[in-house]
Formats: sequence, C-alpha cells, structure tokens
Amino acid sequence: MMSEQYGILLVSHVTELADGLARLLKQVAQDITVKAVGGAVDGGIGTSFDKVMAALEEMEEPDVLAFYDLGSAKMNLKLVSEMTDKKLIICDAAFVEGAYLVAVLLQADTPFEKIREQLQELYVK
Amino acid sequence: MMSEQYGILLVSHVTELADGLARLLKQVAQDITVKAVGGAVDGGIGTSFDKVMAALEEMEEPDVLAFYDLGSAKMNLKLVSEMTDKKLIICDAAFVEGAYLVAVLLQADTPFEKIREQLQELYVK
Amino acid sequence: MLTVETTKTWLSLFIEKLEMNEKYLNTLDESIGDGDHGANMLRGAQYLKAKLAEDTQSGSAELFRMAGMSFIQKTGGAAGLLYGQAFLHMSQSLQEGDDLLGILASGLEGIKKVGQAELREKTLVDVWIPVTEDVRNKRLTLDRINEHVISTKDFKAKKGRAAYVSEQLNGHVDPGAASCGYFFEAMLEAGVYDE
Amino acid sequence: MLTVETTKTWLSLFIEKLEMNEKYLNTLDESIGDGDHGANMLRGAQYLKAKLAEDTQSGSAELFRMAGMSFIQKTGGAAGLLYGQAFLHMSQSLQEGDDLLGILASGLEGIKKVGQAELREKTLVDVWIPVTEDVRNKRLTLDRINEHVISTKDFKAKKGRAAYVSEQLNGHVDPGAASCGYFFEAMLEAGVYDE
Ligand SMILES: Nc1ncnc2c1ncn2[C@@H]1O[C@H](COP(=O)(O)OP(=O)(O)O)[C@@H](O)[C@H]1O
Ligand SMILES: Nc1ncnc2c1ncn2[C@@H]1O[C@H](COP(=O)(O)OP(=O)(O)O)[C@@H](O)[C@H]1O
Ligand SMILES: [Mg+2]
Ligand SMILES: [Mg+2]
Ligand SMILES: [Mg+2]
Ligand SMILES: [Mg+2]
Repeated sequence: MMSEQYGILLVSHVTELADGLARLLKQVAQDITVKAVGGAVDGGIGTSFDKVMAALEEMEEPDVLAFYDLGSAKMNLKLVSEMTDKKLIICDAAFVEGAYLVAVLLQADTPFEKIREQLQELYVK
Repeated sequence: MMSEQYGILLVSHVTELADGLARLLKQVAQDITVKAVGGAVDGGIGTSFDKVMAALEEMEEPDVLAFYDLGSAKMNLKLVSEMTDKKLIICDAAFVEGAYLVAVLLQADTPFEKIREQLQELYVK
Repeated sequence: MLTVETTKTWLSLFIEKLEMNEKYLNTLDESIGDGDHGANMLRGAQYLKAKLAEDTQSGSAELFRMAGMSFIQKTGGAAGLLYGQAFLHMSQSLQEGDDLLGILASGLEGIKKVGQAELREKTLVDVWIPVTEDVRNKRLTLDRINEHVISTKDFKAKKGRAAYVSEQLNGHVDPGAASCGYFFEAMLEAGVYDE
Repeated sequence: MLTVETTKTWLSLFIEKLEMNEKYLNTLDESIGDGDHGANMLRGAQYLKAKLAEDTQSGSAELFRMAGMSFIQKTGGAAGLLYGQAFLHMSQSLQEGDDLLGILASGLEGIKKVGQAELREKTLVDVWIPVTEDVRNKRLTLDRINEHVISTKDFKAKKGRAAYVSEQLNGHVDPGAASCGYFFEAMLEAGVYDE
C-alpha cells in the first residue's frame, strides 16, 4: 500500500494556513497521513526548526513528501533532512496545488514515478 | 496610490486556509486590502457564491485581483464577476505564491503591468 | 409544451429525483471526487422546493431565475454553480421568447462560460450537448438520455478533482452527468418536450 | 589565534553587537523584507548567551555546535537557519583540526547548501565570501569588512522576500549582510584572526 510508505508534510509560516490546507487534503485523501506544521515558536508568523523536526518524526511513513510556502520554510526542511533517517522529498511545487495533487494521487494508489511526473508541472519555485 | 485602486481577494474551500494566507500577506503588505473568504455556507469545506459576492462588495477598491485554490472557487469568481460593477481580475496563478507576490509588489507601488508580467510565471492552472 | 405548468412540473420532478438519488450521486462522486455531489444537489433542490411551494404567480422565466439563484446560492461545489448559471441563462432566453431548443442552447452557453468544459471531458456537458442535439433532431427518449449518461464511463476527466486521476477513472459514470440525466428525464416526463 | 578563549570572546562580541543593533537590523529589513531580522537574531543570540554563561568546559568545536543549535532552534526566519547551519559546519571543521580559513570555508558551504545563494544576490554570502578571501590573502581589516557590507547596496536581491521587488531595492544594505559584518568584526576584535 502506497499510503503506508508515503506521507505528506506541510510547512507554512502561518499555523492556520498549514492546518487549513491539511483539512482540504484530508477530504480527498482520507487514508493518507497529512501532517501540518506552521508558525514560529511563539505562534507568530515564521517557521521553527524544532516544530518541523518534531512533526516529521511523529510521522510513521518512511518517505515523506514535503511542501512549503516560502523560502525559509524550505531551509528548515533542508536542515531537517540532514538530521533525519527518513527520506524527505522536498517539493518545489505550488504549495496548495502541489500538495493537493499529491494527496489525490497517493489516495488513488498512483505509482510514485507518475506522481513525480505530474507534480513537475506545478513547479514554480 | 496603487493601494487605493487595487485590492486582493482570496477564495478558498477552507476558511482557515484563506484567513491564514491573508495573515501571511498582511505582514508584507500592511497598506493593501486583503480580503479572505472560504468554506461553504455551513462553514464546511466548499465555496459559497453569497460569501464571495459579499466579500467582494465589502472591498473599497474598484479593481480586485482574485486568487483561488481549486476550480469551483474559480467558478464562483466567474459568476460573481458577471454580477458586479467592480473590475475582477481572476488570476490562475499558484494560490499562495501568486497572492504573496502580488501583495509584496502592490505594497511596493509596482506598476500593474509589471505585476502582471511577474505573475505570469506563477500560472499553474 | 413549455408552459408555466409544465415548467413547474419539470423543476419539481428534477427535485424529486435528486431527493431520491442523493446517496447514489454521492457514491458516484466518491469514486472520482469528494463524494458530495448528491448532498450538494439536494441542498439546492430543497431550497428551490420551498420557494416553489410558496410561489403562485411566477412565469416560466421567473421560475428558472428562481432555480438559478437557488442552485448558485445553496448548492456549494462546482455542479451547483453550473446548473445555476445554466438556469439563469435559460431564464434570460425564455424572456426573449426562445423555444425549448433555444433555451437549452442558452443554458449550455452559461455552463461553458463558467466551467469551460468541452465534450468528452467527463462532465455534465457530455449529457447536455447530445440531449440538445436530440431535441434538435426530434429523437429524444429516456433510453437515449440514459445512453448519454452511461457514455461518460469511457471518458477521461479533465475538469475538477477527477482530472487528477483521470486514467484510473474509466468505467465510472460521472456524477454530474448522472444528475444531468435526471434533469432531462424530468423534462421528458413533464411533457415539456413534444416531437 | 583560535583558542577556546578567543572563540568564546568571538561569539560573545557577536552577541553584544546583535543586542546593540537590533533596531538597526530591523530597520534595514523593513525596506527589503518583513522587518524582523534584528529581532530574529536577538532571539538566537540571547539563548546562546545564556548557554555560554552556564558553560565552563566546552572546547571550540563544542561552542560552535552550541551556537549552531541555538540559532537554528531559536532565531526563526531565514538568516538564523543559515547562521546556525554555518556554525554547525564550522564546529565539524574545528573537530577535524582545520585552521580559520578552513573553518570559514566550511561555514560557507553550509550556508550555500541550505540557502543556495550565489555572490551578488544581496545576502550575507556577499560578506562571507569576500571576508574568507581576505583571510586567505591576509588582508582583512575592519574597513574591508565594512566595504563588503556596503557593497550589497548595489546588488539586486534574488533570494527571500526582497527578490520580489529587487529593482526597487538598490541603495539599501542587506540586513543579513549587516549582521554578518558584525560577526566578522567580532572575529577581528576577539583576536581570532592574526596576519
Ligand atoms: N468545469 C466543469 N465544467 C462542467 N462540469 C463540471 C466542471 N467541473 C465539475 N463539473 C461537474 O460537476 C460534478 C461535480 O459536482 P460536485 O461534486 O457537486 O462539486 P465539487 O466537485 O465541487 O465537489 C462533476 O461530476 C462534473 O460533472
Ligand atoms: N537563500 C539565502 N541565502 C543566503 N542568505 C539568505 C537567503 N535568504 C535570506 N538570506 C539572508 O537572510 C536575511 C533575512 O533574514 P531574516 O529577516 O532574519 O529572515 P526572514 O527573511 O525569514 O524574515 C537576508 O537579509 C539575507 O541576507
Ligand atoms: Mg463533489
Ligand atoms: Mg465538493
Ligand atoms: Mg526578515
Ligand atoms: Mg521573517
């Protein structure tokens, strides 16, 4: 089962943005793990390495596709990817559209190579 | 002043997603009107013509750049654009990235033609 | 014939079919979308039902305007907006004195303007277009409506959620096509269409 | 010379400069970003300050590891992650017995790996790279550091928020470049660097 291998991690500068996107994804991908993390340590606008690391480590899937809103969220992901045993696939795709596409495709058991191919069209960063 | 002519309207299927994105935008575009609208009438996942129409009418700017997450949010915008006196510019750009770009550029008083040009690179829909 | 009476019956029968088939439309939407098409359509239908019950003096054009605003405002989701837009255009067309064929063509225009779907993209357009053709050629039957609905099984989706996994969707009827089938069955049963 | 003592002084002076210039760094970031660079850096600095105050027995490598984790975990924002990553790489490099030049080169590698910025893209890299070159050529002075910082006025931003309005940003010093200037001033003042 795809859903046991791949999970989705959403990193935003704003908590509600990540949470809201996760809600949108879960509606079309009930069986896929979607983890949302957002905001600075104090809950303000920003990102937090610790939060991202913790969110990733809480996921059970060995392979995680990560989406982010702005550049410094990506930097967190890069740092985290150096310190985790998981395979973290950082996707430079449009945040909402890319994550939505992957959610739908994972839910439909689409092979990873096909997902990667379709996602490529949403790369904007 | 650009900021008195152009406003930004965000339409999402999920309330928090639109609100969270508005928060992100306001941080870099304090002087720009950013209106967020999301969710179905009952607050569930979906869109509502009435909510979108009301949000647009509440804006003071005559020209409104609109961003949306998924196709049916766009349909709402199209319907609304037929029934309003405002100039509604529906942008098929990446939701978060496109709106963010426009917010930053409007705040910096960038001429509309330049904004349109830069935004083009974020078209993914 | 299209009269105030038959228009009311047409809309009422459509509402009835949507009420009876809510679950089925949801199920169809589960395989290709988010599983809410039946629930969405029911919301619009029940709102319109209440409006029709109160109404005693509207003409056909006004009835379709009422239907249009009901579906746009209450349905939620893509299809509701498209039906609503179609009804508004049909209302306009009725006001201009068009016949059934003209009205259906106007409705289609509304749908395409908002949704930009083409034939064979697995949407309600795949029922609306051939039904309009059948009306033009005076050969519309319940069987043909059904065939048009079933034809969507073989199409690959290009619009809406279903587009993402279109290759995996062959064999499923499009939910919007199914509800659109009800709309035209209701039209036949109401006696609006006469060869 | 790079000893435990001078390393501690280096980091402490950096912290002090960040404390003294928080407002100024915020102001610089206001013109090109979101105005939080000073506040961000201060958070990391103060956390590190507390850690240093408690510490009595760490070696240089351990001190930089501590600095790295402090900035990564507490700063928030792009620059904190980049400084943090640089410090971690410097720590690694110290452990392997590299000299100052080697350490600075390792730090730069860390920054580039995470941030992917090139020269003249109006970031702290525009200070880090020429300073490293000056160390290599044994000609680093406070004046030269200052020149490198000021040189960022003329560059167009390609990274971070500033990239969006890069054409409008000529004439402004990059906030990350300014804080990076403090880092190297602190290095000079601590006596780490000696021709
Ligand atoms: N762009 C479009 N043009 C025509 N019909 C469409 C379009 N997008 C979706 N549809 C129709 O809408 C139906 C789905 O409606 P529904 O489930 O109520 O809305 P949603 O997809 O927003 O959940 C699809 O089965 C299809 O027939
Ligand atoms: N990709 C990058 N590579 C190198 N430096 C960068 C990069 N992105 C941003 N910076 C530096 O970070 C500084 C901004 O840091 P800060 O304001 O603390 O974070 P944020 O931009 O997340 O608010 C910039 O002035 C620039 O020097
Ligand atoms: Mg649906
Ligand atoms: Mg829906
Ligand atoms: Mg900043
Ligand atoms: Mg910031």
